[in-house]
Amino acid sequence: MSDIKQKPLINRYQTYDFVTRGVIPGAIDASHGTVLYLDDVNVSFDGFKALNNLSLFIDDGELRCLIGPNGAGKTTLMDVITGKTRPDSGSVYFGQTLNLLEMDEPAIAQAGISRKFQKPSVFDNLTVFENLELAMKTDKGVWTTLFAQLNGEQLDNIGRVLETIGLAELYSQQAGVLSHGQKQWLEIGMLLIQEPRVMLVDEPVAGMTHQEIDKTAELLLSLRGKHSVVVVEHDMEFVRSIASKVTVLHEGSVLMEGTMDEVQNDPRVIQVYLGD
Amino acid sequence: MRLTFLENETESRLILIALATITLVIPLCNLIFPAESALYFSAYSISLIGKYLTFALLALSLDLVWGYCGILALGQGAFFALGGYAMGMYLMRQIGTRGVYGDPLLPDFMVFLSWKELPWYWLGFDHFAFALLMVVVVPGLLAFVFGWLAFRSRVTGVYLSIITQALTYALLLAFFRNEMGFGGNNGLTDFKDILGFNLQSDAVRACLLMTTGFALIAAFLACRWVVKTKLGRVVTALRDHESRVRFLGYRVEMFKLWIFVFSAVLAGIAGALYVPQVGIINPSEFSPLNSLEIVAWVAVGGRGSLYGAIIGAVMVNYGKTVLTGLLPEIWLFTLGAMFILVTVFLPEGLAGLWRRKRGVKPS
Amino acid sequence: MLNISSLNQYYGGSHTLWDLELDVPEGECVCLMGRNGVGKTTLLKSIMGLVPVRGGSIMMQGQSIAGMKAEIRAELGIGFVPQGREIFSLLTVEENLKTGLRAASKLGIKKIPEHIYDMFPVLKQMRNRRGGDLSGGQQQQLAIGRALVLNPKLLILDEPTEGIQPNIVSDIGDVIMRLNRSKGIAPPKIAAAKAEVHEAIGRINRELGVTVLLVEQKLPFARKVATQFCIMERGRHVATGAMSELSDDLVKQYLTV
Amino acid sequence: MKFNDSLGRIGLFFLLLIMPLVGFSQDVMLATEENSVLPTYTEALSAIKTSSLSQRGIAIEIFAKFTKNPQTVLILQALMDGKLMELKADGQIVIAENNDGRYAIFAAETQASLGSVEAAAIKKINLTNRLRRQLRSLIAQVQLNSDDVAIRLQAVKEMAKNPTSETLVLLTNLYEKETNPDIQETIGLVFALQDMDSPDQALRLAAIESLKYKTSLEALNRLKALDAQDAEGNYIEPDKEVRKLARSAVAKIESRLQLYATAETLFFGLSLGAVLVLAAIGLAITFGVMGVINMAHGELMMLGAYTTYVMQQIMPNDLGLALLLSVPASFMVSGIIGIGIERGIIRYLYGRPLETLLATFGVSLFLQQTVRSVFSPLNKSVSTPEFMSGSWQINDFLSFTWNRMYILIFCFMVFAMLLQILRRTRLGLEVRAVSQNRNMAKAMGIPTDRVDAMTFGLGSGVAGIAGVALSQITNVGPNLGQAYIVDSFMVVVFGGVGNLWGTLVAGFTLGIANKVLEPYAGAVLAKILVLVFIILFIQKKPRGLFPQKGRAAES
Amino acid sequence: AEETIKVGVLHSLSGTMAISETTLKDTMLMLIEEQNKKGGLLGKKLEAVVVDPASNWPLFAEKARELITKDKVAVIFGCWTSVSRKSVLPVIEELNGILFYPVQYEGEESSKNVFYTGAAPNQQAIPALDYLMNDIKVERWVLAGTDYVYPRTTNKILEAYLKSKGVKQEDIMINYTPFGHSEWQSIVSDIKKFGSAGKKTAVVSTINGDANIPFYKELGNQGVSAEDIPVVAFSVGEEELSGMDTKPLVGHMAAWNYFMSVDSTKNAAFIKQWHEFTKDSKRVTNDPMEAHYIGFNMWVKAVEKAGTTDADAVQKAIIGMKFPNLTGGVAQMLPNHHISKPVLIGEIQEDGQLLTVWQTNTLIKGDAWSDFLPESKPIIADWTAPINCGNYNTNTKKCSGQKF
Ligand SMILES: Nc1ncnc2c1ncn2[C@@H]1O[C@H](COP(=O)(O)OP(=O)(O)OP(=O)(O)O)[C@@H](O)[C@H]1O
Ligand SMILES: Nc1ncnc2c1ncn2[C@@H]1O[C@H](COP(=O)(O)OP(=O)(O)OP(=O)(O)O)[C@@H](O)[C@H]1O
Ligand SMILES: CC(C)C[C@H](N)C(=O)O
Ligand SMILES: [Mg+2]
Ligand SMILES: [Mg+2]
Repeated sequence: MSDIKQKPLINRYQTYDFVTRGVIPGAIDASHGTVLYLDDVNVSFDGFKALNNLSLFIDDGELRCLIGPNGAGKTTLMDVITGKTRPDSGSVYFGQTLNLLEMDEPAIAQAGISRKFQKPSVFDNLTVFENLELAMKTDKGVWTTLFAQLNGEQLDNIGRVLETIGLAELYSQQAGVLSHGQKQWLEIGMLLIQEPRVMLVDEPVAGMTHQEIDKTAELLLSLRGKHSVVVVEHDMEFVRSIASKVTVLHEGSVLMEGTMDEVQNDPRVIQVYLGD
Repeated sequence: MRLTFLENETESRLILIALATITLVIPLCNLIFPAESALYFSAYSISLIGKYLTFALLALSLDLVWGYCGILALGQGAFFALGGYAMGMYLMRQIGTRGVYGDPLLPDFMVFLSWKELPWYWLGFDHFAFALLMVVVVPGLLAFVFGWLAFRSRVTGVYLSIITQALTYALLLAFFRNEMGFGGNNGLTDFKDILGFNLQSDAVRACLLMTTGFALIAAFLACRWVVKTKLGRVVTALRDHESRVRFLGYRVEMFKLWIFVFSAVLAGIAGALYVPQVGIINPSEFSPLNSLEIVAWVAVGGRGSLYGAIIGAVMVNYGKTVLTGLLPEIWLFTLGAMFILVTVFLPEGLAGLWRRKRGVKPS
Repeated sequence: MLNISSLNQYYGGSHTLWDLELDVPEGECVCLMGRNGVGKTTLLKSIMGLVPVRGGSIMMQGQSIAGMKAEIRAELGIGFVPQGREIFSLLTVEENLKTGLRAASKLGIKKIPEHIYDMFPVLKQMRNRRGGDLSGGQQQQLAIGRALVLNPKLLILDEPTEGIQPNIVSDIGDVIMRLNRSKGIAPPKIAAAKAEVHEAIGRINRELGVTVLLVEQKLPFARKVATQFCIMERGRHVATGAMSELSDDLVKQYLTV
Repeated sequence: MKFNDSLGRIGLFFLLLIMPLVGFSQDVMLATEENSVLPTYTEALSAIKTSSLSQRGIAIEIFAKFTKNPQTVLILQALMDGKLMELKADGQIVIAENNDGRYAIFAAETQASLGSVEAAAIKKINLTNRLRRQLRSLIAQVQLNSDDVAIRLQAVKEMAKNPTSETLVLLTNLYEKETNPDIQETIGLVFALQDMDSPDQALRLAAIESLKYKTSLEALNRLKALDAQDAEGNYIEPDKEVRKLARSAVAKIESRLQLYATAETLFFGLSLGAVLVLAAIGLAITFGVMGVINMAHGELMMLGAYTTYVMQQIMPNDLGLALLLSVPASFMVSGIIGIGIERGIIRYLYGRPLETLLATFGVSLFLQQTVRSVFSPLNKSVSTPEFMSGSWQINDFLSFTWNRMYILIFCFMVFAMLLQILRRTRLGLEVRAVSQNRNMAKAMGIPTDRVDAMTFGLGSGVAGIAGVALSQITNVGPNLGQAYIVDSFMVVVFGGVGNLWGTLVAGFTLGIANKVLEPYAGAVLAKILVLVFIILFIQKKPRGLFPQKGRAAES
Repeated sequence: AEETIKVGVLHSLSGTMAISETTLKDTMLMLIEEQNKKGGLLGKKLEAVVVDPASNWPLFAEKARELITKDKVAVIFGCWTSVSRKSVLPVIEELNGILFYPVQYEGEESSKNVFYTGAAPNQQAIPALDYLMNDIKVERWVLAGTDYVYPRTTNKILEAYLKSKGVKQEDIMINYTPFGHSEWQSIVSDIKKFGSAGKKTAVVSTINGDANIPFYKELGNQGVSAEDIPVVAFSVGEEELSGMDTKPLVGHMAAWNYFMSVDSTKNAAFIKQWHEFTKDSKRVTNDPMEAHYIGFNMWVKAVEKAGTTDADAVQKAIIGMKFPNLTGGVAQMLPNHHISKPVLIGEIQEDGQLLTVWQTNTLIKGDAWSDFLPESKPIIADWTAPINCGNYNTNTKKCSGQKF
């Protein structure tokens, strides 16, 4: 873990010029090294502020852990990024050019942001294989889908992922009958096969055994560099095993950001989150 | 790696064989054998079977949206009726001067209510090709506009069901109005011929039955193909978990729209085949109760299985024919009881019964 | 408290639980362990009466409950915290808690016991919010609180710490332990708790001495909370013992992938 | 024979009467008196039963001249009320009171009780519109001198309809001694209207001036007529000043009318809304809360309506009470049948909401046909009790019909009751819990079976109650249910499933929208427009008027 | 079994129209039973074949075909709504069957295979207007109807008729409502306003079926009495009244060709027979029942005359056939396949009966093609030689169209 190069903290109070420059649609431009920009985002539900002037920046290829008390707004943050929830104010960019607030869920997903949900959501009536097939990265238009045929490479891909998530034997099972943990894995598999630029992973190891947790950690670490990964998890051991940089959310804003050690020893974090 | 799916091969094959037999053999029997022969099928049976097959096609179309895409459309009858009207208008124009007033242009019902000229939307229907086009375009277009609005706004579940019902109800009221120029309550009747052939001749009837049979087979194969493609799986997935599909990058509304329009077109074709065989099209086809009945056929047959829809439609309607003649006073009891028993004891309809018999695990 | 013997369970045609034996002695906290998909949840649901079982017996305090409806089992004093929380999402937090009042009223409990709010202050704070709007962790707390309204003799928890922030996890551990052990427990360590509340909880606790059946994947937590363990493997029960006897070998054999 | 004799004399008497019926005047009366062929009281009475309708008119006119006999007006009233009958056996004229199928009869002339007879033994003396009108004014003339103010007012109003020189004299006489302001006002109006025909310009102007403040249809028509032109374009009223004043008076009255028209439309909308809400509210429970797509809802309403019918059959003499008792009775009938449906069928279908549609569709067919077999396919006649008929006449232009008023109030009562049940009782909480997560509800000790049965019973019972209301405005027949089922679903969905308030607001919104559109578009198009409106509205608010928002709704 | 002559009965026993049609089925069963008691027909018994077309119009056609081809019935008595008749028509014509249609309708039809025993517009609507105009002195007219073909056509005819009598456009109010309309408040209020202009006003109602009850209730509640604004209806008869609370209806009128209340020995016998047959002394009789009664008996006589049930022979034999009405007078089957009928106007009484207040002196001949519609004026129907056509154009001297 020591070989992870530590990057300096980003100054959250600086306003980057791309935010003010207006939108240029097109490919993801991460030339500044940052893939996800959230600036001054506010979300409230019936007066309750779930996100409060939140600013967060995710680097290209980075593996970021997001922790924070229950209800701090982690899931809401992912909802904002994936287009499920529209913030009251603030800006959210993918790369320097894609304004996520102007895109809907499928567009965001196609642009390369995928997500694993907190509560495992797989398609109960489809088999494990078909679940992966649907998630797979391809053209997702209606007509292409209608005439889509799996080619060898894609089949291999699915096979590989099936191995990775340990469901190779169950590939023809309907996903509905899987146990909780198996569904978690399947959903991770669906995430992998989308080959996204950014992965948002909400509580991946809930309901997994130790060994599986380790395996997940391994998996996530192996993705580093190729994908930017944002992981939300309450399992500190797990977080410790993967984290390079940790962001702590509290009451809708960033409480602190730093290495695991910094975070663990921060009195505020201990008070609101970790406990002694 | 073989992919499994809801549809089962054996049953599909059986139903195809059955359909092919009906389509080819029965009309031939009607034409070849003399009326006394045991193998003879009367014109009555022919038109009856023809009607069942159009209903089967209609049920098939509903099963696609409801069984596979989860859209409980309570207005499927509207598309059916529109297709029927398009065909009816063609048949009306075919009457020419043979109407009772002998007006070369205006249908009878317009003449005695002093219409002076043909409304614009009747133009072109004297061409068979144009009418055929309209048979698919009109229901398709309506489904497209309606679906586009509804799916884009993410109207789902019962909300969608009820507005489809509102749609067909509104059309019912509209078509009832004499001023609409579709014959009001009486609808369009008294057709003479189609493509110059007398509608009441045995050969034409047999042909119509064959056409319907082929249309049904084609539609069945097409639907089967659709549900087996990846699109079919996307649609099944979004039936169960719509928002998740969206997060995978699929434009859910487009998929729904595609299925919805496709199904509306099938329903329209069914309507167009229905009209020349029963000889009348009138607004009651738009009635919400009719659309509800279609749902009942599909449910009886087995929602989510294409052959089930076909079996359901044929069974229920055959039952209706027999019972309304046999037990005219109490047949509704039988029908009602059948609906209740099927739902309670055969959760997956007749298709489920079949599946269970064969020991296939229910999904 | 709870004795299960030769229990079999099928989902349609697939055999999930095989001649299962389980013994939860009164006052103990038994932790049920096993890999994903071995049937832990299924077993708990069987005990609760939410899935049909075939054969075998389930005895609660000497009384056979196998054929009883779930709601009767709840009245008999089985509280259930399911996996995945299963909150009534359109009911407010308070209403969620109130759902247990019918069964609880048999025990003379007419309104939501205050100690539940004390244990999970966030529930009080979000009392009028709909359950479904809560964050995952908040929902988990609600689920536990809800089960406690029934004032259960036997509390069944299916992975109760899933998705819960660390400090609350340890609080939950404390709660479980407190509910479970009538005596000899260190004073509760709830951040916001006050002395008199502790007193009250302590009293309830002493009177109750809730027996706990727990499914838990997190070993440290399990070790801390439970007094006994029971390991399952492919729908069968394979090992039992006091928590202290849970060896690394066993862990390696049955809990690792 | 005496009987024939008197008929003969009356026949002779008729010969003398070659005059319009209504304009029967005093002089003739005098003339006939002198003529000494005047019939006796008994003869005059028995002449009424002549089989010719036109002769009956003359006979009544003659009979009514016996004003001194107090029995006369009673007999006329009985004739008006359809209680005057002829005994088939001996031709005697009697007053008959219906008494549970048998009739208690009294000799018309003497009031002497003659015991009771079967319906078949008597024959009603029929009336036509013409005779009724005639009778009414005859009775009014007598009642003009009644001591009862209400009766007097009624009589004055009746006479004001078609004032003749004769009645004007009577009214003038009354006016002089009358103390009641309402009656004075009414007579004053008659006089003012009379004055408008006066040749004296000042009198005409004064009359118009006073009419300006009256909310009278008659006044309005007359004022408008002043401004009318004949075929050649000449004004019928030659006086310019009168015309001008009349025009301004018309404008004044019509501006008030606008207000009344709005109030009226609103009332119509609300009362339609009330019906929609009543029809939908049971469904808001079975469908909205429990998630059962209950196609038999309409039939449960139908059962409520039939219960009302049966109740009225049981107590034909207490229609009002029967109606009141029908409310609990229908609740029980529909409720119990609802519970039967739930226990017998629906409970096997929880978790399969779409299938409930099919099963309940089956149930609805079944119930319909049952009713056809038991009660025949014909509509049944449910009477409207006295207190629900007629309207609350605020003025000539604005009146609220009582049945609609009661239904409106009833609707609010039912709504409030249900709201309380769902909000405040344990059942309310439990049913919501059960519908959201059946298994978890069980695990919390909620007896789901009982809750389901109770709730479905409640929803069905409320449908039954709605049926009672519907029996007062529409057909009680096997098709009643089908007529309302589509609308009911529309209302529940438009309001937002699972929200009782939504159902209320939706019902009233649709009701008012319909009634506002109707004058412009006609009833048919209005209905179509409302449907289109619903379709478009749902695009804007895909989950109805009061949607469940947020995360909670999605999971 | 012995050979029988089958008689098809094609009336809805379920669905929306069961309300009206079930009675007609019973009537047919009664008539057939009676005929069998008299020894049947041509030495054979009659056998009723009852089917239920379930108020479903295409099903009418299907069932008609079933009756003719499968059951081989000699004749069909059936249909109520015009659309069901229109649906059956091509089938009957194709298979050369015979249909007796017993309900008043909009006219504009005459088929070789159909006998119209109900009233054509000139046998119901026009005389009613005459009565209102001449006897009641009505000057302002509300034509209210359900929005479909029968009311539209009838009203068109009536409008033309009124205009021909010098009634001005502004004195005619036309209003259409949907089927089953139950919210009459605004319309009744409008009628009230329309009728308060100082001229005598009447409503001519072609409102059909279930919409009637709420309509009359609303009239009653808004205080519109028959004395002020009478309503004369063409589809409210004794049977409909038996299902209504008649209080608000008293004095309103109906125009028919038969009333149960008419005092005649034939009628009394018919009513008695009906009560015995239904075992219900409260059951009422009505106009379409009489139509079936006449139709059936004419058919019986025609079969006897022709000596066969063969359709062509019967069709030929029945024209000119006479049979006494229940209310007096003798109905005759006209060459246009309609019959001659008396027209009665009755006022509704509290007991649900109609009291005759006016009656035509002679029988009116049913007119298939209205003289008040410009397009149909020149058309006549005559199924006897030499014309032998249902739509003969007297101008062009041709059988217009090809319908013969
Ligand atoms: N639709 C909503 N209506 C009301 N409150 C909401 C809604 N959605 C979220 N919240 C509230 O917003 C806050 C943040 O929720 P969020 O799910 O983002 O938390 P989280 O950080 O993911 O917590 P956890 O770790 O427990 O999953 C919570 O207090 C939650 O109750
Ligand atoms: N409703 C169901 N129908 C059919 N099979 C099921 C059903 N629910 C669970 N199963 C199967 O039963 C087995 C046991 O599942 P269960 O949920 O009890 O596992 P678990 O031990 O709780 O696993 P986890 O730790 O992942 O929660 C699994 O293989 C699962 O696939
Ligand atoms: C007036 C109705 C009772 C019958 C009429 N022939 C119709 O179409 O529908
Ligand atoms: Mg979360
Ligand atoms: Mg589990």
